[in-house]
Amino acid sequence: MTTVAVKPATMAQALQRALRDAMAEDPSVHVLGEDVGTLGGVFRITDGLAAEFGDDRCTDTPLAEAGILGTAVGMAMYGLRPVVEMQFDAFAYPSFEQLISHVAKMRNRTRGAMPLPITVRVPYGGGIGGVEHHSDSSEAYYMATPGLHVVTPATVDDAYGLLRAAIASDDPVVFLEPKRLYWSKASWSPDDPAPVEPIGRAVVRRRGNSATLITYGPSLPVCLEAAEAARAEGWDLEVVDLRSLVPFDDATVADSVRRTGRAVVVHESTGFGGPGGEIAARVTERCFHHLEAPVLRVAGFDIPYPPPMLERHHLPGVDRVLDAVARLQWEAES
Amino acid sequence: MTTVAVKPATMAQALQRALRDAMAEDPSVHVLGEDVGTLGGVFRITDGLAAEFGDDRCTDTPLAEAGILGTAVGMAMYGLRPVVEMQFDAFAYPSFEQLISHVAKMRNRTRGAMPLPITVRVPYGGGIGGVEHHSDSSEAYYMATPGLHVVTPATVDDAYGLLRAAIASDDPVVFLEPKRLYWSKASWSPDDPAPVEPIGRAVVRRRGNSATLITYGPSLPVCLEAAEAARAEGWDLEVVDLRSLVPFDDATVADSVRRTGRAVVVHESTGFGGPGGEIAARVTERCFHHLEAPVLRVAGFDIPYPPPMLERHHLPGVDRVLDAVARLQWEAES
Amino acid sequence: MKKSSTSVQELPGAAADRPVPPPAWQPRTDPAPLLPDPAPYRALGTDAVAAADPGLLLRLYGELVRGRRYNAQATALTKQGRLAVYPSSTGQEACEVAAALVLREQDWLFPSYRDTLAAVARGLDPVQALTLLRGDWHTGYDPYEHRIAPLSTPLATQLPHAVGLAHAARLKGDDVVALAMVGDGGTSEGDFHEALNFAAVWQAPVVFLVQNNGFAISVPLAKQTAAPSLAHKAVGYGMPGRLVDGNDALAVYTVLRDAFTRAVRGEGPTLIEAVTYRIEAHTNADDATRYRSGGEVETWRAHDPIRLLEHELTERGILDEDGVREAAEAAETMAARLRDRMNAEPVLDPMDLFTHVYADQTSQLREQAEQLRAELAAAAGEGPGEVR
Amino acid sequence: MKKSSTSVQELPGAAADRPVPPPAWQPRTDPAPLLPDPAPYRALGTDAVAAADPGLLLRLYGELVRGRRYNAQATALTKQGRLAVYPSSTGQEACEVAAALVLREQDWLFPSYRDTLAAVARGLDPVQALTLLRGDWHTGYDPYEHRIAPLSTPLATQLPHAVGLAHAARLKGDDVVALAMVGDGGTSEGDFHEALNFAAVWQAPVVFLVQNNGFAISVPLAKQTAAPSLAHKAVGYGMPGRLVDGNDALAVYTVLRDAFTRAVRGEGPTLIEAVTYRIEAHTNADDATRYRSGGEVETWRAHDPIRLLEHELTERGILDEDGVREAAEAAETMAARLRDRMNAEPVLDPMDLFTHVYADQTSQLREQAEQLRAELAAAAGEGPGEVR
Ligand SMILES: Cc1ncc(C[n+]2csc(CCOP(=O)(O)OP(=O)(O)O)c2C)c(N)n1
Ligand SMILES: Cc1ncc(C[n+]2csc(CCOP(=O)(O)OP(=O)(O)O)c2C)c(N)n1
Ligand SMILES: [Mg+2]
Ligand SMILES: [Mg+2]
Repeated sequence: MTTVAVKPATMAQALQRALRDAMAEDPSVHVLGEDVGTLGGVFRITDGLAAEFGDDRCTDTPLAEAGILGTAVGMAMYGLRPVVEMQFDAFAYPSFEQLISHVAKMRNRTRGAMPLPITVRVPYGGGIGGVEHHSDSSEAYYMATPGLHVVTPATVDDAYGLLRAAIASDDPVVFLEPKRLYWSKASWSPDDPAPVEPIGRAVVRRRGNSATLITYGPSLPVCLEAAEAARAEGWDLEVVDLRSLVPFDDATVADSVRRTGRAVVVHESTGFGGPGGEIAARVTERCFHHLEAPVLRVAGFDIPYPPPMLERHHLPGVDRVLDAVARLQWEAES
Repeated sequence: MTTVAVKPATMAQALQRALRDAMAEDPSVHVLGEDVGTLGGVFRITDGLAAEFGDDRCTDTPLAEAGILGTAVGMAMYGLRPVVEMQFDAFAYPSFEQLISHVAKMRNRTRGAMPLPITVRVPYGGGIGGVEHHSDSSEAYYMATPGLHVVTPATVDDAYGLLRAAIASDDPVVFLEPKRLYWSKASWSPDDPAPVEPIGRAVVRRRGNSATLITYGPSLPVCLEAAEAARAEGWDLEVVDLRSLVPFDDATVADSVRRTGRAVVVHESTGFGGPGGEIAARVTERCFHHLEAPVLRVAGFDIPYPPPMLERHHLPGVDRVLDAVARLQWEAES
Repeated sequence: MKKSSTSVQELPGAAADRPVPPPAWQPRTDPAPLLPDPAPYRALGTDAVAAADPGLLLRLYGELVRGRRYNAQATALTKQGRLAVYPSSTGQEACEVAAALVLREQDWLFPSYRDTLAAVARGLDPVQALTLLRGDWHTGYDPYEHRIAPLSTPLATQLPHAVGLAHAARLKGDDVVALAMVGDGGTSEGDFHEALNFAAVWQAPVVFLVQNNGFAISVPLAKQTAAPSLAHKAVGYGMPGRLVDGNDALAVYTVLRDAFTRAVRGEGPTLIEAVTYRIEAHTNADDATRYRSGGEVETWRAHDPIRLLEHELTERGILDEDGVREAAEAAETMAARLRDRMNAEPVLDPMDLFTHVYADQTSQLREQAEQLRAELAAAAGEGPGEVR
Repeated sequence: MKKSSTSVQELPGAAADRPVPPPAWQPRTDPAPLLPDPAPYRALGTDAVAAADPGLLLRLYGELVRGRRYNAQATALTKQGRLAVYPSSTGQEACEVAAALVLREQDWLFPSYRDTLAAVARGLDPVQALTLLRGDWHTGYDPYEHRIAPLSTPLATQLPHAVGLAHAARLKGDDVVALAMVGDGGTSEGDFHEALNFAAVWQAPVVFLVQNNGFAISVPLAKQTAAPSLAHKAVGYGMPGRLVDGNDALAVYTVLRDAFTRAVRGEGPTLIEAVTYRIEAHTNADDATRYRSGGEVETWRAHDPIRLLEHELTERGILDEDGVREAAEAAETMAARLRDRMNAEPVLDPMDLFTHVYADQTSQLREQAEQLRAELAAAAGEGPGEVR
């Protein structure tokens, strides 16, 4: 057994490496977007790709998101695997028609003859002090669109593994990158990354018996911290990281909630009409007689994303998670 | 008391009349969209408006939905009340960026200084034999966008009243018109319409004790029919018509479910990530200890809207509603 | 004085230096050759006919006649309820047919909902071409078989697809041209703009054919644009704009072929506006009398693409009465076959709804498929009857 | 022969009739006057200076100096963490200032995120102009006070707003012009296309000012467009395109004023491309050395808008050393005030998050506001401390 140098890497680095490795392995992988070439992207996720693979493989496009995704559709029709970068969450909106009416539907429309293996990378969420339009959590839109996979990593390992899986997928994947975790670090070896797991599997990040926190992406660290803090209150919380919103891993989630009997869904997206409703509803459908309390939700408020100086009031933090856990009708038990 | 001639009117006629009356009463109301002028719209909802009020009040625009909504924003900034027609649900998608990033946010952005009293009329849903892109139920996208009101009538009366209320609202309203109810008829007097109710109130369309069907728009007739059919099985179903998805009338819905102890949410939109998840989750949060069974959902499948010849398999029909009611764990009771 | 200064404090005194003019400006492309000619190009009635290959002229003629008959048949089938909807290209056959004939085997066609005829003229089975409009599925053919993208209903959205495909082919070193079709109304969409811009920046081998048929449903061109012509839009992207009589099949073919030649040579995209007219209503569901006069339609009927070509070819002795009759007969045969086949009920499997949403069915879709299967079985058990 | 025939069966024999030419085609607008001149218009160094109002020239100068200082101050504040981000318009002050000065009181400005200077030069309090970038709220001012739309971050989305507003004003019979600002990169967005098209079709009194500063973040113009110039896009909409040296304040002012005159006269919109250069990085967060050479920047520094005007005015004796000093001092005073005020902590009320989402708060938002209020109260009770 050889030992590999494992040193701390950021999620941004792991994502960059995933793109690089995918491009090196498969000449049909092409990266395109605004500023992805010479600059390496505003978050530097595509850093070095144009230099290594040339402008034709990593292309600075004109500034037009519908055009980027629309031309990616055409490239995919011709057998390429485009990886599109949207610069920020809210700047993906101009491409919605292409996404909803074509990217999500082309395989179905053609009875499988014309799959579109496109990965749309969307840096999403807040907590980085961004001004308006730079911190939206837009996953609800993608989840409501059949034909798309919707994936979001919360760890450095998953950033690499899930992005590789997304690019390898024959289906379109909306790959949501939690901006505020870009600089989160973990021991990770680019030369010996964990095996690429298929898309669609949730993972239990922390075992516990009292209640299940169901979360993903930027809220995973919050939930893990809350779970640690909860020990002081006598709660042993389980934390499930969904990783994939579509397909949804009903089995892993329901297994956990059946065991614990209580659940809180935690995400940064607005609550009303956000992912939490779907998650709470399907958990309840599957685990009703195991539930000691309704599945609660801790989410961003139902407001436009706040300006930087106020965003901390909006973002679900440890205290809000603990408050929700406290409302899980523990009295009933004693 | 004078008697008014009450004769059958279609929902389409009531909508047309609402536009006409609003334009007659308030010169700042302007209608714009594709084919809304000379043609009167592909569904004839704007029939006669250009002739009566002139092309400047009811305007055939160039064919560009983002441009239509974007110019409507500018018109509203200058004090007009634009009523925009999107020709079909899926053809509103090009205008999403304007809707999400401006229409929904302008009031908040400017601390109330710049409200945008825009009504966006969107004919939605299927059941009319429309080909691809002509039958989408896109309400989940709108619901997930704070700053918008999302309203949908299911009756001829409400078509008039809610559209008047939408146009009168100082907030932007996405006004979803159930296509397949356009030609539904009811006794309705254009000269003595029911008083305009404020947006945000659900209504109980049928009283019952066994369980609550929570629905809106195109699925209301299905639910009423199911409720009639259910009598044969011994179920006395209550039917709540939401009318407004945002704001959501928690009080009316929760009151009903607390009374009946069981609920099924019925809509045509896809299930996963659709409105039903939010509705089921919030009902459960509020009524958990009154529930004899989990809130179930009957929805369209999680697929792109089917071609005309297959759509009947997709649309929630009476049998599916009854099947869901049957699954509400009645055994537990006996 | 310091060499680089951004702070204004250092600016006073700088006035003594004579400021230099900006880096020499020059247009990135010479605009003159990009501008369309002042009037639509016409070939019929000019020497171009004599110079043209008679075989091509007869092929164009045959396809025009067949195309007109196809339109008539599809319209009739719609009236009989055999199609959900039909947007006819009657009057526009010259564009549809020339588009199909100019394509080489390896080239791609990107049709809009109105362009089933172009697909059929390219060789697609008409029944497959009409699947979307019959309503048994969204696309009735494998796009790779004839290199025809699915008919696109959301206006102008197919244009960036064509650009992307052409660009990809070029990157792969393949000699492939993409021909993208769009209507006059579609040129107002943002996707039109973005597609043309990408195409020009990438010098993609793509040809944009705008059929200006005078209307977007009820909206006349004057409410759609104030441009001198739609072809003038080309200059704003740095590509040539060409204006052609869209009812003159040889002219359309010639202008398209020139654009293809440019594309193949690596000279980039071309925008072509073909001036034509939509003789029928927008679709069978539309009532064109609400927004246009019969007189206008008559004027255009007199400039009918088939009559134009037939007259020319007959006068020049390229086509005789036998040829005319043969073309008509061939069209009738096609129509009869189409009618028969469309009158047969399509075989449908509702389970298809779940089969192609994803490469691998999700557990959710598996559950839903099971539900429908059970419902269908139950309904079948109850004897013939609809799922309520 | 029947008069109106769509069925091909009736066509044989029709060949005897000579088909008529199509309804006479003519361009809907004469394209010639729409095309921009072959090189950017310059006023400085020409007779135009002598013809100009010296008062205007001195105002332009004063605002340029103040504008440069404003940019420097905002950049400095960003380095000190007082602003979340600052996109500087250093080097582009001539465009920003001319845009502000050409506006009459009743006119509207539609700025992008980079155009705070134009707003300030129009009279907006700089602290209010910088609110978005400081991060205490999205928009720091009442748009109706100075008729300045909120700074728009989603590129080109403000352009249709300007068109709609101008159109509405015209419908109401008000003499109002809307000036919409956008960058070279923004011209690639679909919204640019749709806005210009609506404006031309409606003949709306709107002026589009494109600041072509060479880059969209890192992407140079050559990757953005292949057009001869951005001004050439105008012809595709049927409006005049004008090209101007964006560092020549008098030239920008003059071209804008001409466009305003057209708009006021009901002659419709104009597209202006001002050729300028972004001297600083895209924002403080950007590293411009990754994508461009210092040499290029130096070339443009030498063509500095302030130096250009100062030199011209000094040479002509319109401006003397006192004038230069006074302008610098006024700028310093403004900067000092801005610094002081921006160094004060803004007063924030988190409950504002719920106040303006809707005209009437929904019950859901009332509940959520209560939740936050309780959290804040609890946190306050615990003594100073963050809501975790
Ligand atoms: C994005 C979008 N908006 C609206 C429609 C509805 N619609 C279908 S055809 C049509 C008119 C199209 O006109 P044009 O582009 O001139 O093509 P033509 O029908 O004349 O061939 C409209 C508005 C659509 N299909 N797609
Ligand atoms: C719709 C949209 N897409 C992407 C962005 C991210 N973005 C901000 S500024 C910018 C470059 C803009 O370039 P340009 O239009 O030339 O204006 P400049 O910054 O040079 O003033 C980009 C891509 C955005 N703000 N909006
Ligand atoms: Mg047309
Ligand atoms: Mg720029």
